[in-house]
Formats: sequence, C-alpha cells, structure tokens
Amino acid sequence: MKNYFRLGLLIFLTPVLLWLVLLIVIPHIELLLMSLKGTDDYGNPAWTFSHYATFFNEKIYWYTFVRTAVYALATTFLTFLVTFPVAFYITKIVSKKFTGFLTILLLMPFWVSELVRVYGWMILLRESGVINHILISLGIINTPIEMLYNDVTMMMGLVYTSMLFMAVPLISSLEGMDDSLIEAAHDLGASPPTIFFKIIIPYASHGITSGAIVVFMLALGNYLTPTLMGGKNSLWFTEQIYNEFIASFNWNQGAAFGFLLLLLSSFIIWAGLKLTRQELGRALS
Amino acid sequence: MIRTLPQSGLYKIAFRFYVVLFYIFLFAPLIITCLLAFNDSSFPALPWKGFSLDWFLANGPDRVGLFHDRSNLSSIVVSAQTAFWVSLFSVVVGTMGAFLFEQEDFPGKQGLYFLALTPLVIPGVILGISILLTANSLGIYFEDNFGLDVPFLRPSFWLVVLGQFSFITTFVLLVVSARLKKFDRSLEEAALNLGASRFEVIRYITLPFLRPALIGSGAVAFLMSFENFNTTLFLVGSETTLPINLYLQVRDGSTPIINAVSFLLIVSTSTIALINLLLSNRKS
Amino acid sequence: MKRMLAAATIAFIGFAATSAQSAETLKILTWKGYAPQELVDKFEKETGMKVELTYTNNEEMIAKLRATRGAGFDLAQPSQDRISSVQAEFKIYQPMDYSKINGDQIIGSMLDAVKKNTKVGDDSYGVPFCYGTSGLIVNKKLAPEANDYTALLDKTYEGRISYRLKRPTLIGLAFAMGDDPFAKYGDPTAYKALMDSVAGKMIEAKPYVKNYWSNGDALLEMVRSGEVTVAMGWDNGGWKLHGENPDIDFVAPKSGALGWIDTFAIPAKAKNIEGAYEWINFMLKPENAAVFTNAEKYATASKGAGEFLDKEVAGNITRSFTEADIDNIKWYPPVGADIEQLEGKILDTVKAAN
Amino acid sequence: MKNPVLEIEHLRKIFGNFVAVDSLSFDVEEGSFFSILGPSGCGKTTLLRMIAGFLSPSDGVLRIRGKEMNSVPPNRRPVNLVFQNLALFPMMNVRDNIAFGLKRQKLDKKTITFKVDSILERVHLQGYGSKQVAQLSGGQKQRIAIARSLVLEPSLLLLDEPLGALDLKLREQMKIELKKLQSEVGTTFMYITHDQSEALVMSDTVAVMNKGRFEQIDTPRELYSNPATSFVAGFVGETNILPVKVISNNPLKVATLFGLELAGVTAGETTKAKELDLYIRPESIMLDPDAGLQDINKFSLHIQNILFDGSNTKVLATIDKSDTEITVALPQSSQFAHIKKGSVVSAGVHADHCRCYARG
Repeated sequence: MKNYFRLGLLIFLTPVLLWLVLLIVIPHIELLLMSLKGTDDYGNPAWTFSHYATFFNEKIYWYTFVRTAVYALATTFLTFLVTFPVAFYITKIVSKKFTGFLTILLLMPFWVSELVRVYGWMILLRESGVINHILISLGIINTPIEMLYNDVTMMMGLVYTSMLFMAVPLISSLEGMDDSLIEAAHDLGASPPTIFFKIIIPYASHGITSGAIVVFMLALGNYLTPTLMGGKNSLWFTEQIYNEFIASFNWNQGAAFGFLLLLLSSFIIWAGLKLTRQELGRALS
Repeated sequence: MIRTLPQSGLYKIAFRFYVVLFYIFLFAPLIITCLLAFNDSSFPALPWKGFSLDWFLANGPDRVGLFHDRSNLSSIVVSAQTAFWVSLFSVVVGTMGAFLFEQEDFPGKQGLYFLALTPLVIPGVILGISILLTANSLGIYFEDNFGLDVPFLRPSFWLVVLGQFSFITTFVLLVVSARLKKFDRSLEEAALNLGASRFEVIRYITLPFLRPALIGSGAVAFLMSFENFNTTLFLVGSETTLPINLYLQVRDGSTPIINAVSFLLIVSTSTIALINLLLSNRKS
Repeated sequence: MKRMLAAATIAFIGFAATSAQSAETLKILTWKGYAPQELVDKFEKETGMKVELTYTNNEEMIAKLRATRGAGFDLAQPSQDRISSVQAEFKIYQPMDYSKINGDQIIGSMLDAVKKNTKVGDDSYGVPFCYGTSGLIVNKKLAPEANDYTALLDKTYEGRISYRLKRPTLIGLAFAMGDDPFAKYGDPTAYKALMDSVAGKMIEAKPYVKNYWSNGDALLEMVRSGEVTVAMGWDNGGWKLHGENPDIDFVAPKSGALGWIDTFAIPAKAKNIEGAYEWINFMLKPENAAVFTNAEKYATASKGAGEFLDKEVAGNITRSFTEADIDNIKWYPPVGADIEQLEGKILDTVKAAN
Repeated sequence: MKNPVLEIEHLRKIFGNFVAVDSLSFDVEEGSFFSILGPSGCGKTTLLRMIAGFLSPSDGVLRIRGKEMNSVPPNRRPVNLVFQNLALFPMMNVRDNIAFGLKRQKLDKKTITFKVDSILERVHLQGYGSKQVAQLSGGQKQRIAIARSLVLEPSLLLLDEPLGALDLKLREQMKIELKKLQSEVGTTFMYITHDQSEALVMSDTVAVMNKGRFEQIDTPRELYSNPATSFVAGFVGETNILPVKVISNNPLKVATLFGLELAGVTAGETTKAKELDLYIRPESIMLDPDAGLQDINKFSLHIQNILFDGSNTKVLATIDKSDTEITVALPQSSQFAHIKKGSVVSAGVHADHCRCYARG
C-alpha cells in the first residue's frame, strides 16, 4: 500500500526535480561562480570579487542599473494607470454582451510576437514614418519630427508590450467582484472616489500585485524594446549584459551583471510583496 | 459608477472616448504593419504607391518575396519545431508538477513549489545566459575529460528548446494546478473503488478532467515559445528562430518583407484565436 | 480513430521537423550581403550542397563561435584583425590549409598580409575575401563641408548625424584628433587616455547625434530619406546610395579612411570542411567575385575580377579617393582582447552619458 | 451468526495524537442492512474509508469473506462505496459511468451492455444510458451512483451518507427505495449516517458510534426502547433529561432538583453514584392517565406552548410549579383537543420508562 503510492510520488517527482535542478538551480550557481572567477596578478585563474568591484566603481554601470530599475518601476505603474480603466470598463460598465468580445480584442495583439509590435511602432513613429507623413499632409507640421529613439517613446513601447499582463489579472479579479459590493457602498452614501479607493482597489489588490510582478519582470528583463526604440541615451541593463557577453567577450563580468540583475529583481519583488503583504505563491497563481 | 448605477453623461462619454483611444493605440501598429505589407514600395513607409503582392510572391532580383525568402521561411519552420517540442515537454512535465504539488505530500514540498515558481521572476536574459554558461562549462568538461562532444551542450536547436522549456513549464504548472485544484478527489477514489488502477484513474478520470487546461496551456506554451526572444537570444545556434531572425533584419534595416511575415503571423494567430473563441462559445 | 490520426500527425510533424536537416549543408556565418542569392543558387546547382546563411557582425560572430566552441558552422567571415587574439584565447578556428585554396585567383599581396596578420603559432587562419574602408557617407547638398571625422561632432549638422557606437568610430575620431591609436595598441594606459579624451568629445557632441546606427541598411535608409546627412559608414554603402541619388557619396576623411579586410576562416569543429574550401574557391573566382562586387560594391580580393566589373562600380574608387587618400588609408592591425574590453567600457560610457 | 461478510478485530486508527477509531471489533452478517449511526466526528467515515481501503489501519485486522484485506489496495477489494457527494464522473454519460468498473474487469462488450441494462432497469432508469450526468435530477443521480457500485456485485456495499444532499421529501422517498432495493438484490449494505431516522428505518442492525467506539449494536427497536448507554438514549430518538438525586435503591426512587419524587429503573452500567440523569421519552408521558394504572409516577403539567406538526405534534410544558420544561408527545385524537397554552393537565409516566443513567 505504502510502496504503491511512493512509486507515484517518484514518477511525478523525478522529472520536476530534473527540470528544476538541471535547468534552474545549477545554471544559477554556475552564473554565480562564473561571476567570481577571474585571474590574479600573474594571469592564473583565481576567485575574485573584482567584477563586482568594477560594477560599483564604474559610475556608468550602476547608473544604468538604477536607471533600468526606476524605469521598470515607472513602466509598471504607468501600465496599471493605462489598463485599469479599460479593465474596469470591460468588466463593470459596458453591457455584458460586449465583455467577451472586448476581452478577446484586448488579447489579440499579444498573440503576435513582441518584435512585430515594436516594429509596427517604428514604422509609425520614425521621422519618415506614417504619423509624420500624415501630419505633414494634413499641414499640421512642416518638417518631420523624430518621435523614435527617446526615453518617452521607449517607455510607451514598454507599456504597450506589457499591457496584457496587467489587463488579464485585473479583468479576472474585477470579474470576480460582485457588483452588489459597489451598489451597497453607493447605497450607504459613499462617493465614487471612496468606493474606488476603499472597495475596488482593495478588492483587486490581488490582481494588481500579480500583474505588477509580471509587468515589472518583463520591463526589467526586456531587451528588444529598449534596444530598438530607445535612443542614444537609453542604455538598458540587459543590453549592458549582452554587450559584456558579445562585444567585450567578458563572460565573467557579464555573469556578475546578470547576477546583480537577478538580485535586483528578487529584491524589488520581495519588497513589493512585503509592502502589500502578499505571498509569491498566491500572487502568481 | 457601474452599469447598474446612474451615470452622468459626461462620465459615460469620457470613459467611452478613453476606451476607444486605447483600442486604437492597441491596434494601430499592427494594422499599419499589415497594410504596408501590400505597399508597392521598397520601404515600409508611406506614401502609398499602390497595391502589390511583391513582398509575398516576387522572386528577385530586386525584390524577394516572403515565399521565396529561404531564411525567413526556414526560421518559421525552426520556430514551429522549437515550439512543438517545448510545448510537448512543458505540458508533460508541468502536468506532472501539478500532480506532484496538488496531490502528493513529501518533506520540502513548500520549498520545491517556491523553486518551481521562480522561473517566472527570473529575467529571460538571465535564464538564457545562465543556461548557456552551464552548457558551456559542461561541454568543455566533457570534451577535456572524455573527449566527448555533446551537441546539445552548445548553442543549438535543443539548447533553445531546453532554455524555453525551463520557464514555460512554470506557466503550464500554474494553469494545470489551477484546474486540478477544482478537481474533486472523491472522483479518483470512486474510480479506484470501482477497480481502476492508479494509472487507469489518471488515464480515464483525471486527464479527461484536465483536458481543457492541457490544451489551453499547450497552446499558450506554443505561442510563448514561438515568440520568445530574450532567452533564445543567447542559446540560438545555426538554426535561427523567427523572432531572432526578424530582430536581425529589423536591426539591419527593414524591407517590407518583415511586414509580410508579420502579416502572416497576425492573420494566422487571430484566426486561431477566433476559432478557439467560436469553439468555446458553442460548447458553453 | 480520430485521436490516433491526430497523434500520428503530431508525431510526424515532430519527426519530419528534426530529420529534415540531413541533406549535406554548408552553414556559413557571415555578413549580410556577402553571399548574394544569385551566387548561392549557382553554387548549390554546381555542388548539390545546400547553403544556410546566418547574418551577423564581428562581435557576434566571435561570441557565437566561442559559445559553440567552434561548432555549428562550416565557415565564418571575420575581419582579419579580429582573428589572431581570439584564436589564441579560445581556439575557435582550425588552421587554414592553403594548399586547398586556389591562390592564383587572389591578389598576392593581400593574401600574404592576411596570412601574416592571422598567424598564431605556426599556423595561419584566414583567406582574404573583400576589403573596404570606413569613412563618411555624406549628403553633399546638405553638408558640403563635411570632409573629416570631426564632422560627426559638428553642431552644424545637429540631429542629422549618425554613427556606429563601435570601435571604428573611436579610432577614426582619434586619427582626426591628430593621434595614432594603432601605435598605442601595445600600451593600454596610453591607449585608454587617448580614448577617454575621444569619448569626452563624443559625449560633449552627443546632443547633435540623431542615433547610433547598428547595421548597414538601417543607416542607408536614414541617409536615403534625408533623416541623416552625415554618417560614418562603409564605402560601399555610400556608393550604393550614390547610384540612387548623386548628391550622396562616400567621402574619404582627410585624416585617413580606415581600411579593413574581411576573410574566410574555418571554425574548429566545422563539419563540411570540403564544402567550406569549395565555397572559398567559388567565391574568389573572378566572374563570381565580380557578381558580388557589382551587387554590394565591396572591393574583392579576387585578382581577375576587374574585367567583369560594371563601369560605374569601377569608377567609385577614383571618385572617392585621390592617390593621397589611398596612401593615407589606415589598415587595422590585429587587436588584442584587452584593448577591446577597454573600448567596450568607453563605448558604454558614451551611450549612457547624458 | 451465519456467514459474516465483514469481520473486524481490534481495529484502530490514530492520526497524530487523535484516536479516530478505537479498537473496534464487530462482524457484519451476509445479506443484512447494517448501519453505523453517530454524530459527525465520531470516526464513522474513518472506519468506512479503512474498509474501502483509502486509509490503512494503525492496528487490527479487517477480513472480508474470511480474507484479510489489510494489504489489499482499494481497487482490488470486493467492496464498493457510494460517496457522500456521489462522485459521478462528469466527463462520462450514465452508461459509461456504470460500465466503468466493468470495463476495468476487462469484461467483453456484450456482457457489459447486458449488465448495465439490467442494473438500469433495476433502479428504474431504463433508457437513461445516454444522458449526461448533469441532466439528471438529484434522486436519479443517487440511483445511478448506487447502480454503478451494485453492478460490480460487491461482497459489501458501503454507503457514506448518500442521502445527505437531497431535500427532505426526496430523502424520505429514497429511504424506502433503498430498503426495498437492498432486500431485492440481497447485497450486504453498510450504511453510514448521522441521521437516526435513516438508520432506524432502513437497517436490520444499527451500531451507534461515539468517539471512535461502538456504544451499542442492536436492532432498531431494541436501540430505541432499550438504549444501553446514556449516549445512545440521548442520541437515538428524542428524550427529556432531568438531573436527579437517588433517595433509595431497590426499588429505585429518585428526586428531581425541584423536589418531585419518581420511581425509576437503572440502565446502562451500574453505578453507586448519588446523582443520576433521568431519561424520559416524550411519548412515554401519558396525559390524563387512568387512575387504576400501577407503578405510575404522577405530576401535573403546565402547558407553555404547542408545537403543531401533524401526527408528530408535541407540547412544551413545565412540571408542577417548577421552571423545568419538558417535551411531551400529543396524540392527535380529539381527546386532547381542548389542551391549550396555559392549561394545566395531569400526567403520568410508568416507572419502567424512567430510565436512570450514570451522569455522563
């Protein structure tokens, strides 16, 4: 009887362990080890913190690091601001007939690769792009304006790319909310802002957190959007890592950067969960 | 405030206006990308120079349409193969994980579950490089010590599959677990009680119950893999996947052939989405 | 039944997918444009091999081969100055067997130079394929005065400047400042001081830059559409645009165009080595090399290609280069890994600066 | 006892510190309708799951038809279980649900079809084979769940409060149907419930379970009229409980807290305690008793409230002038039609119906 069920456990446990140990745990240990490997003064292999020291000594690296973190947080917040009204509209305002249709419509663009979406924006925004063409032919402007390659555009691109991952948890948590809660609050004399801040936001907090985590991760780890839409100032930390690996052939330095990025993302998510008093397991499921 | 409560006219109009703007924002880049695939011009830009199918059909020498562009066509095939294997593996292992965490009990379960969720909060780039580094170290180790050259321990098709599998499995795990949570364990006991073996219980009771989740998560896994860029970037060998190939082209400068590829992607994925919608509507 | 059919279909797709690669293929890691479709078709018809191209640049080529430890590709095309130090450290190429190369079709002096520059130990690793220079691509109507790298820092062309945030820009600007960076390769400290001052200038002039281009066609499109009037780029790009719009042309900078030679090198674990040699010899055949040069405007290392060239292509050099300009070309010497790391950091600083 | 189907010896189940089933030993007779009655948490479901094989006992032996079952997995045991929530497979239609177990036995198609059809007929659901489970009513689901188990011809059919989810009317009806079905098919039923009326109505034998132990195993009649312990007396049927003091033994005479003296009998374990609990069933209290009756305790009742419920009507009344309230059954004959709130009625109860148990 006992063995009978232990066998089942073994069958389920083995592939899961293989997956997690071989593809998650060991690679990250290797990443850490790689970041600590270097050469001593005589050119022999040695353990060293020099790659981390480089990070802290060179202003430009931690500048990019902080910049990336701040922009990713800002992206998360902006994404929430942009998508919340839509999620609210879809679940609570528009007639129920259209809810499904609007939701599908909302999801559709995200079935298409991020690259195609960014490319679409590039066609629209570039100096010889569609928007400039239209503005000129309407006579609104005389000379084309470069709308691509700056931070604002890059942020917009990041928001655009990650909207879905905010919208879906928001919609599902608002959908689960009974309209009568709002009706009751209204009946008890609450003003719309009170209803919003005391009833709706707390109710949706679970969805907001899980959306925020995913969006933040996607923004922080994004490579395409900052590289293609960002301008001459917009060095993103992932690009920095890529450069270390590809352009400078310095895998050890790149590994150190990678590990720092991992620490950063873990820390911010941990702090976010602590602040909102949630758990990772619950927030993600 | 909501549909059952009285709303002021301005509130309604402002809200509707915002939502319309939002959807325009959402679709503008896609629509323009599709339209310009048919522009009879060598650049993906206005002005409109007339309708043309060149970017699909032309066969050189000035313009090479998508259907004659070997590099794009073969990268589509590579992406589809990658996505096929990734979704297959991740659905199998993710489902096993769901069973493990929902139905079994063992010491350290909480910790392992936490570990299984972490791929979601590891940036894809990091996942890619850490797997690359490990594969590289292992590869060198095997080579130096045994003179073995293990093909999948270097950037290659199978390393891409492994890299994508490593985090897509977590998505499958979550989707299947959510469905499995709703599963009434007494159905299993009933089947056991009626004489089914544990394997038969899974085969006839649990898996049929999970089927919508398996199909759904499989489809999502396929798309996630098909679209993945960040993790793949570091692991790709000589078989380039579509997103990487497109990236190289967009970075190198763009011809409307990218619009043509995008058009195909957009049309085929929305068709699948629509079919899916219709099917699920008919069922309910 | 239905289910079995579905399962069979899936299995078939999966297996068809993985086994379709069996025909003899030649996998080439190269630059965009280095293998025109016309020549690929011709080669495939002659040999029955299937050619697979992966487009890349110097840095990614090295990184990729390093990660695969020289496997996955049968042929690579790095620049000659980027071979020896990489080979010494990572051993990603195999020695070139020059007896299999038809040396008669290659310009002798160039072959010797490449052999010398790609030598590690007793072996050499490269065969020259084409050469060219980096300099300025200028819209002469809009920027008639631009004739040296310093134009890239000039406020006159505010918002109309583009260059690559890569080492050629640093080196070109260093020459324009009257220094000789190549002479300082051996002295990293002095080299760093020089490059720091170059970076300082670049950061100062950063507001005038429209963007940093990352690959050829994107730049050409911006120059073509008038979004950019002064850019640092390859000579062939300028000549291509000259064919479309006579106002645009390649300009050899006063302080010297930067000369590069791209080569063929065979990765350490190439599978189809015979195919790789066949491709090298095929591409350097005068009539084939001419097809390449006519299409892409790069100068070829093939000796007899001249007679097959279009007149207008042949005229490019004389239009852009005076005798003095040609003598003034600064050819890249082999570069060490330490220098590249140092440059990488400086380029990051420029990119991140406000 | 003729052939016991199920024999249990010293069966124990311990969860951590909690003893769920405490050294039970009993047999279940072939072909009988055996019920286990007890409050929730008494261990009856644990016992059932051990018999079905979903839990393994901490100690003791479990035999079915003489074969030890301790190491037999649930899918090999000749017992079938009707689940509390029925556990019909929603992904299959009625026929596939019933055929599920038969298919596991690798029977040929013809036999399966035949068996499924005949069991459907037996539960009066001919022609329902192709229906989806969701299309059935509560009672129909019930019957399908039982049919699904019965079709396997188990040695023992376990039923885990299967009527719990039904509404009152249907439950009454199903009780009778189940009883009939059992006597028709002759399979041994082991029925678990916390509802005494289900147990009493259907069973041949009822075991009353409390805190992991059986308090009494007996026929329903004996259980009701001769409860062996105060727990059984209190749990089975309705009863009035009065704390009393012993005045004299042999014959027993006791006094209530408000001073009424009553003649009674001791029941359950003998005790020397001076303070006992007196149990009187509502229907043993006679209103206006005949003066000629012997061994009658007499008192007066002050009617406080009438709880009309047809044949089951009761009154709430205080005894004599005290505050102690008791329930008295009120037969619906015209004889007592005059009784109203506030009336005072004389009443009596036979000494044999005043059962005194040690205070528990």
